[in-house]
Amino acid sequence: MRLRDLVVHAGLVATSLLTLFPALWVVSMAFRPSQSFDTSLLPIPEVISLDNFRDLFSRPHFFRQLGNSLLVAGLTTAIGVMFSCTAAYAFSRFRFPGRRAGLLALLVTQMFPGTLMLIPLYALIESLGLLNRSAGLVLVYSTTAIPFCVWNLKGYFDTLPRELEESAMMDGAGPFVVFWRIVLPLSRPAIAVTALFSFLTAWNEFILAATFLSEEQAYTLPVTVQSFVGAFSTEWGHFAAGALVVSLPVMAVFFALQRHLVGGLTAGGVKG
Amino acid sequence: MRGRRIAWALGVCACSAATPPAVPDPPRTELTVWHSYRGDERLAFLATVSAYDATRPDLDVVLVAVPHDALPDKLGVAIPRGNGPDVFVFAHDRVGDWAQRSYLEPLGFLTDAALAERFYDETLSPLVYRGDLYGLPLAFKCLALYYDRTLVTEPARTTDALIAQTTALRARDPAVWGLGYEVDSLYFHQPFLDGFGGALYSDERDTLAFDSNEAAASLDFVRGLLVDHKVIPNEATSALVSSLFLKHSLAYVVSGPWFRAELAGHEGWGVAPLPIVSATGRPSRPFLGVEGLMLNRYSKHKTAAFELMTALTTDDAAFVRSQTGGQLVANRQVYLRSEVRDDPFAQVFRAQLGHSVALSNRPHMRRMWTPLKDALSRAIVHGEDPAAALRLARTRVEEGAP
Amino acid sequence: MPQLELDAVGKTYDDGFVAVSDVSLAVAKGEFIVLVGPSGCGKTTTLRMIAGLEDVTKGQLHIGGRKVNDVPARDRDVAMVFQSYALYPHMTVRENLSFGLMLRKLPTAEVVKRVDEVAATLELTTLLDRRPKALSGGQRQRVAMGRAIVKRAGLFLFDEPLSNLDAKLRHQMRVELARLHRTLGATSVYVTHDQVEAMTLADRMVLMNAGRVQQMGAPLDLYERPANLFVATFLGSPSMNLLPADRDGEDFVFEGLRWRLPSQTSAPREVVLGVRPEALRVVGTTPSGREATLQLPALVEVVEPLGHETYVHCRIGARPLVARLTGPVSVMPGESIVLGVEASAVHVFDRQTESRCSP
Amino acid sequence: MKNVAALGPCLAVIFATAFGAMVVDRYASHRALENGQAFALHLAAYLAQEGDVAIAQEGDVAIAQLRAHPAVQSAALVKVVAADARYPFLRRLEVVAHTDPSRVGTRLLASSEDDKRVADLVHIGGVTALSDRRFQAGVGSAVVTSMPITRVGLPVFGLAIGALAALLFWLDLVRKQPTSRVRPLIGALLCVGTLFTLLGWRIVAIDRLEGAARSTADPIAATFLLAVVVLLPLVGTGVLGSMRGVGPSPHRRAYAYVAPALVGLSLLVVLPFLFGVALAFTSEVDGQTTFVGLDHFIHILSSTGRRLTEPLSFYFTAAVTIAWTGINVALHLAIGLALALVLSDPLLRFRGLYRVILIVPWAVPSYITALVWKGMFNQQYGLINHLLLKFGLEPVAWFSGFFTAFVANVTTNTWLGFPFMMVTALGALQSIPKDLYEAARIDGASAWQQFRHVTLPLLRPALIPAVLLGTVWTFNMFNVIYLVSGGAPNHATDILVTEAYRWAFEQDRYGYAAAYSVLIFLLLLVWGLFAQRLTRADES
Repeated sequence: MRLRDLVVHAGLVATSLLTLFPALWVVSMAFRPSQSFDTSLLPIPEVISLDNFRDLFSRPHFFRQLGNSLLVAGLTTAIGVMFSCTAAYAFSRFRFPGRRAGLLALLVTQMFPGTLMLIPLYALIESLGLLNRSAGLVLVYSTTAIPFCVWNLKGYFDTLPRELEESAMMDGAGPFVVFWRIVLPLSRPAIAVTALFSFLTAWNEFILAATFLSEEQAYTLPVTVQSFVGAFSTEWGHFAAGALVVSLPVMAVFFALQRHLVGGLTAGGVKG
Repeated sequence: MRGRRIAWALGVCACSAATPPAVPDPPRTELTVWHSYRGDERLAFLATVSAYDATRPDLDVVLVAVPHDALPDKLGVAIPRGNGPDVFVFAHDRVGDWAQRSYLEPLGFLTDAALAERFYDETLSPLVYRGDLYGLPLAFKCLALYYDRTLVTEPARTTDALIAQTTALRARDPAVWGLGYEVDSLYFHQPFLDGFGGALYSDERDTLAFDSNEAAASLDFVRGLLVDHKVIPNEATSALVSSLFLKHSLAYVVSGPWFRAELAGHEGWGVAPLPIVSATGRPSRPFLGVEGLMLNRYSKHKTAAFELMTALTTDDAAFVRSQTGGQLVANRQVYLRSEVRDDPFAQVFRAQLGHSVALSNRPHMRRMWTPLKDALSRAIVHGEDPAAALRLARTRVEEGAP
Repeated sequence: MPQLELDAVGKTYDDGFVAVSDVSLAVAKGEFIVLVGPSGCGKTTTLRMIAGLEDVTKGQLHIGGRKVNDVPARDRDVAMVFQSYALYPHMTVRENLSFGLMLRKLPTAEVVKRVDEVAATLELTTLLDRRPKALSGGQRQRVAMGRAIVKRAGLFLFDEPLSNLDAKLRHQMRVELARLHRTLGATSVYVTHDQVEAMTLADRMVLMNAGRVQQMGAPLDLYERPANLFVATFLGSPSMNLLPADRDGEDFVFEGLRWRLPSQTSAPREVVLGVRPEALRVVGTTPSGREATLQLPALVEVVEPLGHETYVHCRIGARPLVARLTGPVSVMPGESIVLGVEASAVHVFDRQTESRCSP
Repeated sequence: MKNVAALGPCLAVIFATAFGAMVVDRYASHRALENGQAFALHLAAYLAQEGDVAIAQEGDVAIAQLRAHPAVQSAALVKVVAADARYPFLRRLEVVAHTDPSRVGTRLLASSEDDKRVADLVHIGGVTALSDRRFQAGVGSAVVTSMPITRVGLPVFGLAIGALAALLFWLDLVRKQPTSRVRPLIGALLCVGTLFTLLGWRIVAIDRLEGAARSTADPIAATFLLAVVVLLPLVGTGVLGSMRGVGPSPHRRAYAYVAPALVGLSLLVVLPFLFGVALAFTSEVDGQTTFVGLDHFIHILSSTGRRLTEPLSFYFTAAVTIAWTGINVALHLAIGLALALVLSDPLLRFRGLYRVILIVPWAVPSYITALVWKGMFNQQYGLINHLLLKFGLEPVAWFSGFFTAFVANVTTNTWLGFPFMMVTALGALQSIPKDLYEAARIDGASAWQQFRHVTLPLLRPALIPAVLLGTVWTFNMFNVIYLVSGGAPNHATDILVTEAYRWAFEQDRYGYAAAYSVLIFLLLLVWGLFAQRLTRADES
């Protein structure tokens, strides 16, 4: 290994440790039998026990809730990415009246603090008859994820050479074929990032989920995890175990997606 | 001991789960109950509900555990649209707000004296707002003094004794601290505020009175504990306090019944009533919070719901909650049963109940926390003039008045 | 019937910018048309309108006798080679070549046959399973060309296809293009800003500027009889020397000199005289009395010997002038020389309208 | 044709505005009615010279009224009987007099459903004690003051606004000028119209709660919601159309691509947002919502009587927020980009492993990790001070000073936020062809020059969204501040959104918090407009 590689790896290992270190407390709390917050100097549990995980897994409907979470996050990702792709493509490629306004509108939606949105959102979801259903959550989550997804994809589409699409049009491809066979395959990195973002948006959210869902078997996992927080005290052991369980699928999703973050996808397509 | 209790509660749950719900007639009434109980409390509550459910074939009680922080907001959006639960469990301090918004059904016309007699008067009155009763009390929470038996043989009865004991301890071993609680939290400061003769309000009309000399004196006193006597650790969060206490590095902790859950498996601790403030000779009375069963004003089955509420507050149900859930229940008879009578923990808190100040259930109360937290932090932690800090908090509270 | 016909075609963008105005052009079957002009002159826009990549906002466009103003690109039966090649980076060469055929639902056997054929013609057979990023510039260029050929379209469009190649490769590809055109005989419209490409490839050349056609015709015609000052200066390197002059009867007066051009009596009073650098030659060091030649006393400033020819940059009064002389010459910077030009080689343009006056 | 097409949205706006205003009005008079009731009862009590008696004693009599709109239909005189002396809040009531004579003499007992209904009737009006003698006066005034007040002001006002907007809109189209000066005015009027609509919509929702006890189905609310749902897209097309004519356009495909996302957004984001804006002009006291106009805004912008440079003044908090946002985004971007550059090297070993490790802060719920950071900053037992001591430095009371508390917040948020930027940059980096680097290397560019002149310019378009949105999110990043420093010391490290949150959830003043949120929104909007100019350059 060359010296430069050594330096790079040393730097990366150091950064990784810095990144992991605070999270180690969560691990430590999850594997301690105690329910108190770990304030020790180093995140090393004195006794290792799986009680917290056992308690967590034996909670009623736990696996059902895990399923709900996967379903909601999965659907959110699918729907969010799908609609964002089309919208971002239009924003990037077509010049139509209202385009700039639309883009700004997407940005603007992120500007109003969400804290006051609860009441009207509830009323809306209720009037659509989607209370207590995964569909309601999927609807809200995918729309809240859309602005970033659209902007991010649009930014990426902007960097894709337009000649490729024109070339496909000359080859006899209709707009949909161009989008599907040329644009989307070339945008895999951006789509991967967008998908991860959508997934996380849906996966960790609990306030809306706790408000919209009124049956424990309909809950998503973060709602259950948040139930460990009480008025005066929190079952930190259970919470930490839950937090770990919640974050594992995210890492798995990212691990699966990250092979799409491969270099130089558009290389060789166009010159200059 | 604890394991057996849980096993028993689980058994009850399992039985109830086994009862087949598939009988279509007679038409079953479904009652929904929202709560935010966790751990043993949840199991106990579940057990009492299931037990009642089993006796009522015409009834289905659906329990929904809602995260505590999300519950008020969820109620706030659901009840006005007719989607709320029939019955829910929450602390009494929101009763005024909810009554004003007509979320709650007044119970004064449904309750009789016999039912009212089940409960300590102290736990009933916080649920009364403008002359109407809005909930049946399940349990109460207040602060008491936990102490470490390995460090303290006899818990201090007065603040002077406490200072003397803890400074001595500190002198012997500087790694040991004397007293632990969140000094800048109004909830925890209340005992001293009251002990020094201060109060938040001077009357029933929410006239602010916390910028009094007595209140300032209480701030000075705690500042003394923190800075002069150095018996309180800096930045004592509840997490830090419990970890110090578990390491036998803290003699006293001011905390509530929930603290016992964190001491599971820990030996050598005791609970005592909060000390008398030596400067005034008055007992330090903590805030009292009452968890009540409340009836949704828009419930479609108010009669059935009230019957459920009555059933969940019987002495027997309360006993289950007390034993399985470790709750400080509101029923007076329970404290006479041998299991509870012989439990010093329950008895100390019951005694403390007699020396407590109910949190105001008026909406105005919720505006007090943050400004007073600032005042406490300014005066106690940063050493600013207590009177000025309190006056500042007063302006902030008044500013909050719409 | 012309294969391609543009009838007063124009393009105005949404913001009001007029990219192309009133281009009319008829291209016969098998003809090779080159659109040439400086960047931004509208030649690429014209090409893209023909391709169907830009909307035609004015006039009519016919391909193979069919009006195609509103026909999408894919239905126009045209093939296009892009300046940047625009190869699909996520497809192999074979996929790149067969993509268009597949979309037209041609039978697989037919697709394979055509692709192999074209690959053989363009010497791409060994590269068929590579991705574009594993190809050299020239190879990519050939793939791009192959993609157009494989379609057997009625009309070929080239958008500066050689501009990304280095000089040597460009020359080579130019020759290959010309050969290809001869063998395929396809009707082609070719856009370039390089006049050498234009002159060498074109059957007919269309010179554009500022969205308008300046002149159209055989390359040599344009060179020899530029219709206006723009055409005159655009074609030829170094470009034509321009000398503003005033007409006084049969005489043209400029910089204190007086030329007699009897054939130009119809010219307006204010003109510009144009002299191609290669029309100049050195006639001596002092003005001589020979009538047949127009004479220009000039001060040499720079001499650029290129071997087979020499550029002599000189000055008449304040006006710069370039002469392109064959072979090595023996003038030195600082020297005063007299340049001579035949009267027939002088182009006369109206100074106001900038259009040609001489016949 | 154009003009006809434009009429649709216009009519929709008129209809909706008027309808909204009507509901607002109906609601207002309804509330006035209630106020009337309450007033009458208080008046009665006053007449009886018993003061504001809250608790009825045995032998007292009370007026109970059925709160049925649009008018008071029944009233009853109820006598409080058998109140237990120990429990004054337990009562039995006897109906002494009633507008429905058949009910006189009814005993109110909890056991029977019928009595329950009457009991319902009693509470709604509230129970106020008064003497027999004054009963007639009490009922009389109650009925008088609670007569429904017919006012035409609001609906007419709404109608006028809608009509004016429609008229201007139409004129604008007829004139066919490419740009028009009246357009902002139309926009403003449309906004007012929509505001009315939404206010009305909210009131319908509140109305439903009152009806909920009696019936769950509310045809008015359903119709109205439908109207809103249909209306918004109409208004949307109207606004879009007004920009460049109406009618069939060559842009149909673009609209089709954008529509699903925008319809979803306008429904689930824009509607609630407008609700929030409407809320900002109201104040809620004791469950009663009143319109307060610009009071909240004036109060906030006058920095609530504080010095401008004092914590809790709007301007101080805004300055802290801007600093907070700038520093965080810069750090996120720098760290994220640096890591992405390193991790995008295809030859790097364990690349996947590093990448997964480095997104851990994003993956683990921030509620707990933020508290872990708070613990690390603990003065006495935190790891950071422990390390400082190890290196011979003085331990720091992190949350006692503004600067240190700010640093603690920023550190935590940087840790939480860089993975997002890293992942986005990783994605964006893939759009840069590697041969450009080769070209740059051949040109003799150093690594830094390559980054500066190749990577950065090419990354710009792809990274701008992340930076733009990252800024907005950080501006509104409430969790970290709330959990780590909690605003300490003395709210100095609070940012605007935590302040809004405190007003909403600690002080229960949603209207005031909404006004705060609107100001936050406006600040960000100005920034967004500015930022959009930056992106414009990247597109052409």
